[in-house]
Amino acid sequence: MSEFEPKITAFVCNWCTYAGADLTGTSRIKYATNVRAIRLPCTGRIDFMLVLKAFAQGADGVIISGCHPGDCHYTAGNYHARRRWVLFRSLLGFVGVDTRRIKFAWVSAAEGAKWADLVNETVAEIRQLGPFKQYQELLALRHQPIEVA
Amino acid sequence: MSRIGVFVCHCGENIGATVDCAAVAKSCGDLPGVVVSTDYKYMCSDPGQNMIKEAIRDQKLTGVVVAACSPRMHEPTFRRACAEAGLNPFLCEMANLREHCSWVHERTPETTDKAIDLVRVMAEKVRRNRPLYPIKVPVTKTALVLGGGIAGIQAALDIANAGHKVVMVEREPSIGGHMAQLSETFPTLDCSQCILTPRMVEAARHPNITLYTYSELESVEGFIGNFKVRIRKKARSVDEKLCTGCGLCTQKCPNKRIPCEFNAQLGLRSAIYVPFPQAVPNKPVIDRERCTFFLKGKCKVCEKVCPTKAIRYDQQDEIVEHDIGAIVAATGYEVKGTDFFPEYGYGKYKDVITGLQFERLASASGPTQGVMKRPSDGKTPETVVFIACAGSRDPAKGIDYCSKICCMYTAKHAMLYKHKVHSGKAYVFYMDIRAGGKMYEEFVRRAIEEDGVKYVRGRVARIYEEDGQLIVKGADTLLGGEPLEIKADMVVLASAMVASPGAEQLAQTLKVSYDPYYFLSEAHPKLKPVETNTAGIMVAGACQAPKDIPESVAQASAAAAKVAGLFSQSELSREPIIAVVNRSAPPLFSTCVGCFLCESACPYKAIEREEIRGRDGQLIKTVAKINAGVCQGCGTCVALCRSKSIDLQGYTNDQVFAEVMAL
Amino acid sequence: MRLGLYPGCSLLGSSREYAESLRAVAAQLGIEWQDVPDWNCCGASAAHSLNHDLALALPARILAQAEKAGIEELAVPCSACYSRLAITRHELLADEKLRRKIAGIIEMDLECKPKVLNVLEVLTRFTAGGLSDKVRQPFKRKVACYYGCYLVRPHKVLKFDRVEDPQSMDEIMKAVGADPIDWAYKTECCGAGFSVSRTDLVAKLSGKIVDDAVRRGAEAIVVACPMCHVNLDLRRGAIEKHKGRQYSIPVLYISQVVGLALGLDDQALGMHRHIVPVVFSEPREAGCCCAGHGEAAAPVGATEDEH
Amino acid sequence: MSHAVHESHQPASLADRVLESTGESAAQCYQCGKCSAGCPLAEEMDYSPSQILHLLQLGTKEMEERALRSEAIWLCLTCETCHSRCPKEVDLAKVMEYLRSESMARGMVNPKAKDILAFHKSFLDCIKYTGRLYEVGLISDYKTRSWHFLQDLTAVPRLLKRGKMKFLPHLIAGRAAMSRIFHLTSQRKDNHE
Repeated sequence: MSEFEPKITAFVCNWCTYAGADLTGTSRIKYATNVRAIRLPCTGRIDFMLVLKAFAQGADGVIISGCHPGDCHYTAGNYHARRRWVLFRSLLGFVGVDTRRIKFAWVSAAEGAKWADLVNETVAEIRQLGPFKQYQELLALRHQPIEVA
Repeated sequence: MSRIGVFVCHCGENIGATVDCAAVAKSCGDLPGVVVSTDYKYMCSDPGQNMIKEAIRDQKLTGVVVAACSPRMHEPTFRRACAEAGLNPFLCEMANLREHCSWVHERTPETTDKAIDLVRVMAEKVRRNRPLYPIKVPVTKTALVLGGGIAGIQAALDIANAGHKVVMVEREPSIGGHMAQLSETFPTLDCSQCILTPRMVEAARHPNITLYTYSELESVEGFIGNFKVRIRKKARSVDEKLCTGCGLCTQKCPNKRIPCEFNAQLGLRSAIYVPFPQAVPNKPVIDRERCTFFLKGKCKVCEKVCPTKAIRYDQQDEIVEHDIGAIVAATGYEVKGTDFFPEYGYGKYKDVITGLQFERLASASGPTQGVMKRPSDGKTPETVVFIACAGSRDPAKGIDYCSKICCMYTAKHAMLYKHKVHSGKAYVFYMDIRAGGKMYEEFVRRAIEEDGVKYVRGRVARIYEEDGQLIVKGADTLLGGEPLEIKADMVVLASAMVASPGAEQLAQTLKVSYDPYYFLSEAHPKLKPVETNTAGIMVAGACQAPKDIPESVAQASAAAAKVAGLFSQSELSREPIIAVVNRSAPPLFSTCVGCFLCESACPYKAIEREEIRGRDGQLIKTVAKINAGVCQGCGTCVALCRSKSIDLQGYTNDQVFAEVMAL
Repeated sequence: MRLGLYPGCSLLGSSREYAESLRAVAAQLGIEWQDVPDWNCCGASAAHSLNHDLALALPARILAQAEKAGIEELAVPCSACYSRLAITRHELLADEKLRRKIAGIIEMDLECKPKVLNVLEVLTRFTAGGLSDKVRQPFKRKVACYYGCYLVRPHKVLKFDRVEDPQSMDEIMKAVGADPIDWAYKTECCGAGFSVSRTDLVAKLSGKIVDDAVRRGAEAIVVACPMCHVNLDLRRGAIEKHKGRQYSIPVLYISQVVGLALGLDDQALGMHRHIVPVVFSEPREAGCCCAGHGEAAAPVGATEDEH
Repeated sequence: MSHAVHESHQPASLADRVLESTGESAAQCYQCGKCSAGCPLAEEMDYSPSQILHLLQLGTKEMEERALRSEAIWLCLTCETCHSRCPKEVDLAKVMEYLRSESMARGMVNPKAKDILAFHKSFLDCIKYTGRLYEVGLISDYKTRSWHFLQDLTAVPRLLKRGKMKFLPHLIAGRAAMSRIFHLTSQRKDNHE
């Protein structure tokens, strides 16, 4: 393996970004294979423990993407997600996680190309940052299996 | 123990050419709980679906993963197939191998690896899926229409004509609303009352409509299809059944010096009064705050003259209750009074009036019988200035929006004035002329070109009185902002249209959201223009935003169509993707600690409070409860819940965390 | 073909070359001119600036004179005259009362029978079917067809060509082998009657026209109006002073260009009468170039400063 | 024209007189400004073409006088560009023409327009006596009126050299008819102050 291939987990809302990623497919726009998308009804549903678990499970980067502000299918879920993200980001920074490993974005159902760009940019950036090892090293110290929440 | 079937679709070449489907099927056969794993050319075809159905029956599957296209495409197809084979449809999930994999990647081993990952994630989820059942909600086929203006009347008539019962509540003693006050309507110059009053009578006489005038909404409980509403019938002090509407009481009432609301304070009325001659119902009410008997304890002239002995001084407010399936809010608007404008004299100049007052001056049924006389001295005004955007589009005054109807009614007013006073001069000060609408632009041009109304582009800075005339200090921006002073005999302010008083309280009673100006919010500005975020509650007319009569009527009919659609079934069936609060055995009852963060986050006001009481009736704890009729399943409450006591069916914490852990 | 002709005052004086070339071309094409007897000035552009009745009465007398002479179609080469005659005819035909009033003023019968034609309409009759048999020396140059105002506006009255980006002159030019350019000032005003009274404004307006034609590679500006010609040619000095640069592009009457293509003699076409000498920087592919008539042809800056 | 009827007992406004005389209604204009945008001389004008119409729309005595005293009405070249593009089909050139004649009749000609007016007058005088335009006569008459004695001094010899100027006027036979035409059309029926 010549190059480090980052593992990216994406949390996307059903109505905008998941549909946008579907459009990327129907438009046959190619992007990196590194991403795995988890479909949720709304970004408001994202418990940020999920993000930590993704890192615990070996993700090198995370994408969180939902409807644009004002376009939320549920009126305001994306605003709640944004507010929580702002808090969560400073917490992550505080504990020493490089917050560049998490991409927070808005991709609408009409933005197929934007989804491809988002994935490619994230992969390129994480590749530069290198593998996310700190979490694994900590876990190794504890020698304990991870429990499912 | 889970018995899961994995079905990998080639989608012809769409997936098969890029992803090694056989390898995916083979690899997934080793996943925990998977008992069948196979691939096929077209899973959505009949043979493909039959393959799934047979496996469900033969292998007694407890879960199905179809690895094919986007769930947004064929999830309903495969869930229906599962249901037909006797498997709860919510035990079927899809892994998106086409839109999210084969179509966006090249044929490489990584692509197949990703496909396997995607299937594994869904397999882990399906292992934790629970059977879910559509939520059935019974529907009471009676609608509540709030407001008896043109929007309310239209909505009520449409629903009633569709064969459903309607309860209509109007705050004032008569229905008709602001439209009843208008002289003529743009752009046709139809007489407003001529087209409105037949509708008022029709609404009052309709066998399906129960009309409560002089009444207000007291409270609303419940949810879509199952509201319980309480209506306060304010005491009219008149027995409506006995009263014949002869009008003797209003003629004989000694207190006739009360500013008349219907005439926008330009005329006077008595203490016992009918708002206007064509009122529906044509039964008087006693204004208890101004009636001499109620104030001083003696008079009772009306009781003495009433031929049917219908006067009831001791009548009390009455509360009536109704079961309601859907609500249409059509509570209308109000206009800002002249006292709102410091620069135009704080309302102290009698000859500075609002557009609504001008309507009464121009109306044949108004205080001057339609003869153009100015309020101060009854003189015919020879020069009239009309000021558009009086308060509207004025962020400094707290009203950023355009009131939408003023451009048109100002053109109409100037036109009506020129028709009545041929020698008069009419000036309109405006910022823009917004005449979007059928025959609207043509109407404005008619006022200018045929009736000689002079339009000056600019906002009036100040008005003051001098020798019985009003000095209007404006500017003409088309001449580079040059000051322009006009000596006017009367000034008409196209004052801003604002939410009706009490709109905020109404919104809170109904649990619908509203904008910073207290206009009720529609669920989606484009695609759900008459629904609100609260299921079963619609909006119509100017309570949602300023709008004219045709738009109000159109929205009212749209709201009625939504109500009729809802009433077309006796039961509502909804997807069970909703939030639930966990329950556990006493003494815990629930892990919910009653912080109600969820309540503040829920965009649908679906969070209720449930009091858990012991056998002795003593309150043990108050926990959150989801109203299944209202919840839309966004899951914001789940992410916010500190004690992890709320979960979202279909996307439970258990399921979603398992998905992440499978990666 | 026999056509009535209203030459107009300019063709006797400042635009003699227009008259000369027109008569020479007409002879080649077989047009027989019948001049309006004892014609008077049409009043353009002073009359309609000051006195509406006069602005109608002067052209009305011309129409009446033509009518008396039995002219059915009246060619009017000057576009200002054409405009006045066509507008007058239109207004009088549309308003019976006005027609009678004006007839009373000129004390003549006034039926407004003669149809008024501009020079492009006349030439198009010959070029529409192609002129190939008569064209001896195709005018293979890039030309800017300048229509000005009066040929196309007011469109409702004249109903000639399209009002924005007209094409008839371009078509005539193509018929004689020229290459009409696409440019932005085809119908912009040159300053018209302000030539004497407000030369400063004429320099400004005509300057834009000359500049655009040069910038887009035209080798000659072609006009059909003496007033336009005066402003673009005689006023070249003022233009150059206003623009702060020099322009050598010559301004030709359409009849001169057609005449050159028909192989007519430069002298007969009055080529020597222009203030801006008719000199082309590059020789045309075929045929002669009409350089150097009478005086030395200095290519640039030949025009003297005015004032 | 309902408003003309309504206000019949009042002295007709300038806009009304324009309408009566030219058929062009200032009220038609909705002030989009397309005329001013396309007018070749708008930037030279004290009031742009659309503003002239606006002054008529406002219709007060002061505004009307401003229009009549403006330089803009004299700068109008009657090129009809405005009219050809006007969405409301107002023939502004006709309106300008009317305003010029009323401005002259009421002695309100803008001082800056004196050269333009002098030229027009010289022009008309010239054809009044000869029947046709006599360029030498026109230029000398104009110079006398405008006091621009030196203007075009260099142009004359060049014109002469090219045979473009003649010292003697063409005299048409119908000179009596011409002078009658001038006489009859100069009797204006308007009798405003």
